[in-house]
Amino acid sequence: MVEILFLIPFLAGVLAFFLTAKSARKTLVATGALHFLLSILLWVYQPGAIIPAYFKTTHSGLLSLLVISLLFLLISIYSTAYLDIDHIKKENVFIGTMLLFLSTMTMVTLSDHIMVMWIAIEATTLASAPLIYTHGTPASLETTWKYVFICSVGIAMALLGSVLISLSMEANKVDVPMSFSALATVAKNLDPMWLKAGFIFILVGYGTKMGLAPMHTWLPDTHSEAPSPVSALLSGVLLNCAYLGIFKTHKIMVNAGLGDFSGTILMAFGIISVLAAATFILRQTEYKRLLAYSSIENMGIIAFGTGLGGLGAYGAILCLIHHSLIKSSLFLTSGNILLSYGSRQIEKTGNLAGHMPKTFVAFFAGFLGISGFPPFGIFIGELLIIIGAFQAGRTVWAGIFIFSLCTIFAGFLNHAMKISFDDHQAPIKITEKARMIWPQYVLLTTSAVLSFWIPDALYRTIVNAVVAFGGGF
Amino acid sequence: MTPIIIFIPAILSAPFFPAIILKVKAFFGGKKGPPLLIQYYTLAKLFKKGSVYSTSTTYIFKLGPMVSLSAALTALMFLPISGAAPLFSFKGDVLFVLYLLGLGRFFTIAAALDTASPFEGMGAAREAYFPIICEATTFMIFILFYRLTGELTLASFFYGNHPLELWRVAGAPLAFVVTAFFIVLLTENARVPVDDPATHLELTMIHEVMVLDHSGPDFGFIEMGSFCKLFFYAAIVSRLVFPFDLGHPAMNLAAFSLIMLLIYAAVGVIESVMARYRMDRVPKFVLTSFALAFVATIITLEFVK
Amino acid sequence: MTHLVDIILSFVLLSIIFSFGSSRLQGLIKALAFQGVVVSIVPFFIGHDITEGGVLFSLTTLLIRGIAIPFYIYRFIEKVAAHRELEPIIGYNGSIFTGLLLIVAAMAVSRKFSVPSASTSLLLLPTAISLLVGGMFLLMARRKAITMILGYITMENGIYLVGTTFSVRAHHIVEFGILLDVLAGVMIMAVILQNIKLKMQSGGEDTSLNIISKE
Amino acid sequence: MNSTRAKGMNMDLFFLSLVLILLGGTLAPIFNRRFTLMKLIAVITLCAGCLLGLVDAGSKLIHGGSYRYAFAYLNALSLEFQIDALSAFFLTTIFFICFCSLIYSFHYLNNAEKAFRISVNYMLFSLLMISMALVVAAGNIIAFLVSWEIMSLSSFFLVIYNYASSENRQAGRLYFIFSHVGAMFILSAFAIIYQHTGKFGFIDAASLSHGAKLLVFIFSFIGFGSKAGVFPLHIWLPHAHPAAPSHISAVMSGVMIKTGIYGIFRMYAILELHTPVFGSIVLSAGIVSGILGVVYALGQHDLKRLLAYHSVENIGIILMGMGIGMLGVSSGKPVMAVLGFAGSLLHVLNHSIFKSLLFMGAGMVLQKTGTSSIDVLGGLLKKMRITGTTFLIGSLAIAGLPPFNGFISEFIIYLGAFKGVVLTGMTFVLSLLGIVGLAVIGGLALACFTKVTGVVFQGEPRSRAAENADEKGVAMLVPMVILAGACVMIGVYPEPFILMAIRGIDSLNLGYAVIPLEGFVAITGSLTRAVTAFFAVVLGIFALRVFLYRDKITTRSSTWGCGFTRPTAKMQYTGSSYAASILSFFKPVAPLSEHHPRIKGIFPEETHYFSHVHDIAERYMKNLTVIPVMALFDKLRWIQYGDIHLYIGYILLAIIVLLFFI
Repeated sequence: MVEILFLIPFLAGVLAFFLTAKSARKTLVATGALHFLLSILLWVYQPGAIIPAYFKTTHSGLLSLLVISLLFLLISIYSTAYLDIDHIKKENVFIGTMLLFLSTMTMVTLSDHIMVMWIAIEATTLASAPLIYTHGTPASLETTWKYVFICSVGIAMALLGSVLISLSMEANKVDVPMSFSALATVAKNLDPMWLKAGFIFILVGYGTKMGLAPMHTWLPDTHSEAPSPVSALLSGVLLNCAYLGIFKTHKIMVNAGLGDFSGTILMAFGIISVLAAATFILRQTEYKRLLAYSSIENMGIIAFGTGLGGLGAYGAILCLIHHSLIKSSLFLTSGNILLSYGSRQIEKTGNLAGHMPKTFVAFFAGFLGISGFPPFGIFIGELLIIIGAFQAGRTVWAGIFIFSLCTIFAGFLNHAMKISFDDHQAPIKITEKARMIWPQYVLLTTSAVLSFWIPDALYRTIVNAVVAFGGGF
Repeated sequence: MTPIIIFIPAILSAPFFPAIILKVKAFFGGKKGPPLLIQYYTLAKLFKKGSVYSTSTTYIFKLGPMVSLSAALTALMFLPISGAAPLFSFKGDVLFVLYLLGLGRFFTIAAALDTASPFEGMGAAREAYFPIICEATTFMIFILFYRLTGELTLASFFYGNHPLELWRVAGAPLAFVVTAFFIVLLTENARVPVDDPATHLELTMIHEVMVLDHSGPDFGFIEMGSFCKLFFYAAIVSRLVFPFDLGHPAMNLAAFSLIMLLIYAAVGVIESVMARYRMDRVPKFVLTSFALAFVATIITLEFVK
Repeated sequence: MTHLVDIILSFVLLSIIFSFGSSRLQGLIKALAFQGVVVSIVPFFIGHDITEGGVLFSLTTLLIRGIAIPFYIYRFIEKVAAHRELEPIIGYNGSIFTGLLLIVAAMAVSRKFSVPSASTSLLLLPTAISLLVGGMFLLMARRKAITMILGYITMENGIYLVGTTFSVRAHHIVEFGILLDVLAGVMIMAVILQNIKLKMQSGGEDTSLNIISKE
Repeated sequence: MNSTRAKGMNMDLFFLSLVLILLGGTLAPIFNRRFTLMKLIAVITLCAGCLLGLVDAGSKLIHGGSYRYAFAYLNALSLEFQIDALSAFFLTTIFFICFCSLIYSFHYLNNAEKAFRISVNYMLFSLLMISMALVVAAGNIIAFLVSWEIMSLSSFFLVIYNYASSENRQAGRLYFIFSHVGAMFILSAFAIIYQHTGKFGFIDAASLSHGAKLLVFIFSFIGFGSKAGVFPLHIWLPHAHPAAPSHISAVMSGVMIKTGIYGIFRMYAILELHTPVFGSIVLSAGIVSGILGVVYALGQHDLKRLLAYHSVENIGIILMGMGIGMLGVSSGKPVMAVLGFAGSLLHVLNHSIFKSLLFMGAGMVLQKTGTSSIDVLGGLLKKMRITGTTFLIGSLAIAGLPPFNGFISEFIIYLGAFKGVVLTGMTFVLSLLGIVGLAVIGGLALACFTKVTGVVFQGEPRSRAAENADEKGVAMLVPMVILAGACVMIGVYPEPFILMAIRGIDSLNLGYAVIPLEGFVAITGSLTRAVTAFFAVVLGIFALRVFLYRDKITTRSSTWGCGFTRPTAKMQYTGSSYAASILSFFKPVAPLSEHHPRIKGIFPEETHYFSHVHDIAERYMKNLTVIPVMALFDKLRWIQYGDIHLYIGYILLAIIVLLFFI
């Protein structure tokens, strides 16, 4: 019955195309709420799928699903307020696409078959393209072009990767369904060479989507061009979906005894991404791009942790969850900033603390959370990853990692303080609406709570998800 | 009981010795010079007078003389004058004494700055500057003594024939120490070639300019204080140059007084034959004392090993 | 013994070279169509037992790859009246030379891989690789967006070749995926392209394509 | 929340106090509508919390033993806390100073327009207190780091309390970056421990290999040193402390930077580094920061900056004591070890007392005159008798003069160092340098504080602001008096405090049987006697003075201008000129840059003079870290300038490169 979760938003999305803006909004929030409810139920009952060959509830999938639906609900609420101010011509189309986007992403989290997951991820690209194009300006058009093109090429690689994995089955005449769960069990019998090749293509392919350097290039433009709720979705959720693909493939590799191979590659990409982020954060001029690069950084951190295994893997999952929460809240806040200052330039902003205290709190708290300060979860995640790195004896890697983290923090701090405290006289365009504040607060509070107390079910799920990589304690 | 018997006369005789310096200088100048008891007359005169206080001053101005005098007096209590046992003595009293003198200096400077006079500030700056190097020297010397004796009290260094012990172990290098300490004496007590108490131009003074505004009994205290301070250093030097214990306190005392006369005379001679250094030269001069002490320490270590 | 397939595939290789060398869009599209036809019929010639499902898929693919897409793009060019010139970033001679190198390299590389059903054909893997990399080369070496789409399709052909011919029990889901990919990909790209054309009347198509934005 | 309680319920008193403090912190913003009420509630609740904590810590210190707690954290981890004598000692200091500065804050934060911000200030202040307490109580890696980061965080916000001025923002930025990088170093040090022990606790960290120990110690020394303000990692300190409101500067400079010292102590304890190299590192670092700190202090024109640099100096002294202790351990001299460590710990307490006293004094001056620039003040002692006097006492204490507390700790460190002088090799050389260093520091500190008291509080006012200053605000005077009293108290009767310190170092497990305390008691006793003697003499002289001045006419007139008849306040010796000659001696380490237009013509127009002492650490830190890093990353920026063809190339490149690894 799990299919319902992506069917409902799909239908709702199609429906929304034919609705007026007002009712479309209602549909949006309603669907979000329903979806959230359903995914909670899914956690409780964990039902089977109608097409078990294609769909299955996995631990990693459940985690992402919960994050997705929580985020979507809050973002949809924010959007209703956002749309009041930032006028969009075809609002029902916008909302409809958002719902389709949700359905495709839900599909990613639930799909177990390699090809189905690939199709789902491809679908996310297609669904999100119109969202990025929302404003219809030449710039947004260019961005959309870049996004679709680079991602398609990447995804094509992933496709080839999937094919190669099927080849690795052929090579050793392994006869099981092409599902992650099945392959993970028989991983030992797969042909290592084709498997490695497959992993590489899948990593590069999904890595492009996930925003690992050097394939991250579409990400900054997209996140800065898209309307803030969309950027929040992209950064908070879409990246996780792509990561899910890599994560599951990596699991197969580990089971096949190729964990070192895939792990090292993951770590390498992680480090490169963090360094790349550092490079562009230091002298960044636009705050939305800044946040985008910080997403790249966090994806790097997550990849690094996953590659490490052990404590690192556990930390990586924590980072994954908390990054989604905090980063999406930051993007929503950036929406407030954009609407109130009317510019993406950091230069044009300032004295947020004076002009919009509530937004400032959300913004600065988010900044602190994202740069790994308690009481937010990324702190503990990074802590575990770094300790894990030392534990695994990867001292040099850890050194570079820490160095880049510090650099990024320094750069980010400069910009954050500029935005929050620098002098700024010009009047503010909007007043702080409740609906544009408390979704962020909810997200941040969730992160804060989760960094001190994790429900047992959640904890067990996380541990089960990473147990293959020797995760947990 | 002996400590008191020694201590009281020591204090009382402190104002006497500076007269020697004046005499010697006068002699060199081919003059008769003031009477030997001149300083006593001065003190008496000052104690009789009243005082004029600057409107700028606060209670610190009055506190200064008292504290500096008390510091000097207390310091003397720890010193085995003429090798006799001191009034007090405890582990590390050396440090206490040095820092006590520091306290005295603090208040002298504070009192000077209290008057808001640019000249006194100038003097104060110098008074704050040069002793820093002196302290380094002094500590260097005491490190050496500690290596030699393993004790850290003035008594253990200068009581009875302990100085002799120092000479025995350290030998020639101790001569350096004596020189170094003599330089310290000149600096700490504002004598030529560091400072010229007899000069006329306030711009070139250190100690004298700092006390310009003091008058009457307060000024008397200051004078007394500086006499005691000089006495303190001179007494130490005397113990170093005449390290013997003649058995009987009286004889010791006699010998001690003789040596003291000689030391003060030496100071007088120096004041007569040397000119005051330019201010920016003074640090170099004082640093030589540190160098001496340092060399002495390093050399002696060879023997002590 | 040289397999029949190899003969066809060698033509495909030639078509790659040709596409590298052709200075005009039409030529490129023709080459593309040819590739599309070939890659979609190759499965017939490889000695698998052919299920009717397989046949169905192959025919649809033939339809889409060999006819629909090229035709659509041809029409598109007519509509937007794009300049016929390709404006290469890497010159034609250079491209051809690269193409030759590429094929040689592909040959060399494919020696190292042991293909499950290698018995059938020698050129299969090299062609696939050449298509793949050649497609990417076009992506990088030609400035026009339309050319980039063509390159993308070439790449897809390569993937399709691998996907259909090497996995013996052809997973229809795989083929379906590939189909969806090329279809959806090309469609949405074309749509965007159209928009670009409309938006940027001023500079014409090219401006939208060597777009340089901040990092 | 399973708290394994060790000794009765007074362990929970600790957490109770923290809860109370937290409560106070949260109440403040709630009541921010009613300004005075809010301040009352906040101050009272927080003070109550501090007192409770003080009592608890004190009793723990007296009863000794170690109290452990563990709280389950994130299902698999745990937050462990352990309060042994060392922690208790630091806790006592923290709570005492915080208590005083809270009282002070009641009248210091008197701007009713900023009610809300002030309430937030109280909240953050409470967070700072809690985190500091938890840092010194932390019993495992995670607990430590969480508290540590929260401490940095809250103090950062307190530094930028007045964010309107760009200097403060700059200061906060600098401070935050430093503390984060420091935290990262600490984290990696801990990570290395975990790598070898496989535990999040600090237990059996001593089993590390020597190389690993060295690495851990260096990392943690850098990390903790940057918090404590060890040269050359101190450069955030003279910016951050002046920026913060004075009661916060008092706490930051008084106790917060001591958490760095605590960290070094703790690492030493858990690693059991009984080889000379560590002692040598610490001692040398101490000497350098001690001397340079005071030299730079001498060159400052801003009162709070000057005090901040003195924190660097005193941290240096503390480290010297620690280093001497370590050397004592490594060379098998228990007495020397105890002297060194005890002196160091006692100086922690002493410095926190007189430094916070001085900052409060500076705060009073700042609030009443509106400036903290030394050379425009003057003559304040007449207007602010209590402030001036307490400040004077603080100055005497910080200059290490008897009979005040600064002298006591320096005295003990001296004794330890002298114990080291009889040894050979490195220990001898370093101890010798230590002693001379201390002597020089003492002299310089004296010079520096005669400058401060002389120029700020004595002489004639140099500006209007200084002329009509006053000292209203009882709440600000009371803590200053308390602290000044403490200075004298410890200075005159040091015995209990030294014993406290010695008890504090019990938990360093130096691998020696507890050595008899008689010796130390004897020393303190004789110190007390000596001081009493001195006081007796002073009294005697005073009596004599009274006697001499009976029925005498004392007249008042203007200062004798040496023939110059029309003196003005402008003619007074300024702080800059006072320090100039000494600074010239230290030119190599403290380059001085001067700006003043040359005087020309017979009737030259008004001119001015401005001098600035450069902190070489600041200079080189910039050239050696910031600029290279920036350059490196700027070089990397070409990789993404927006050409989509290039981007496709990256994807291809990634694949081709990876394929080589198959």
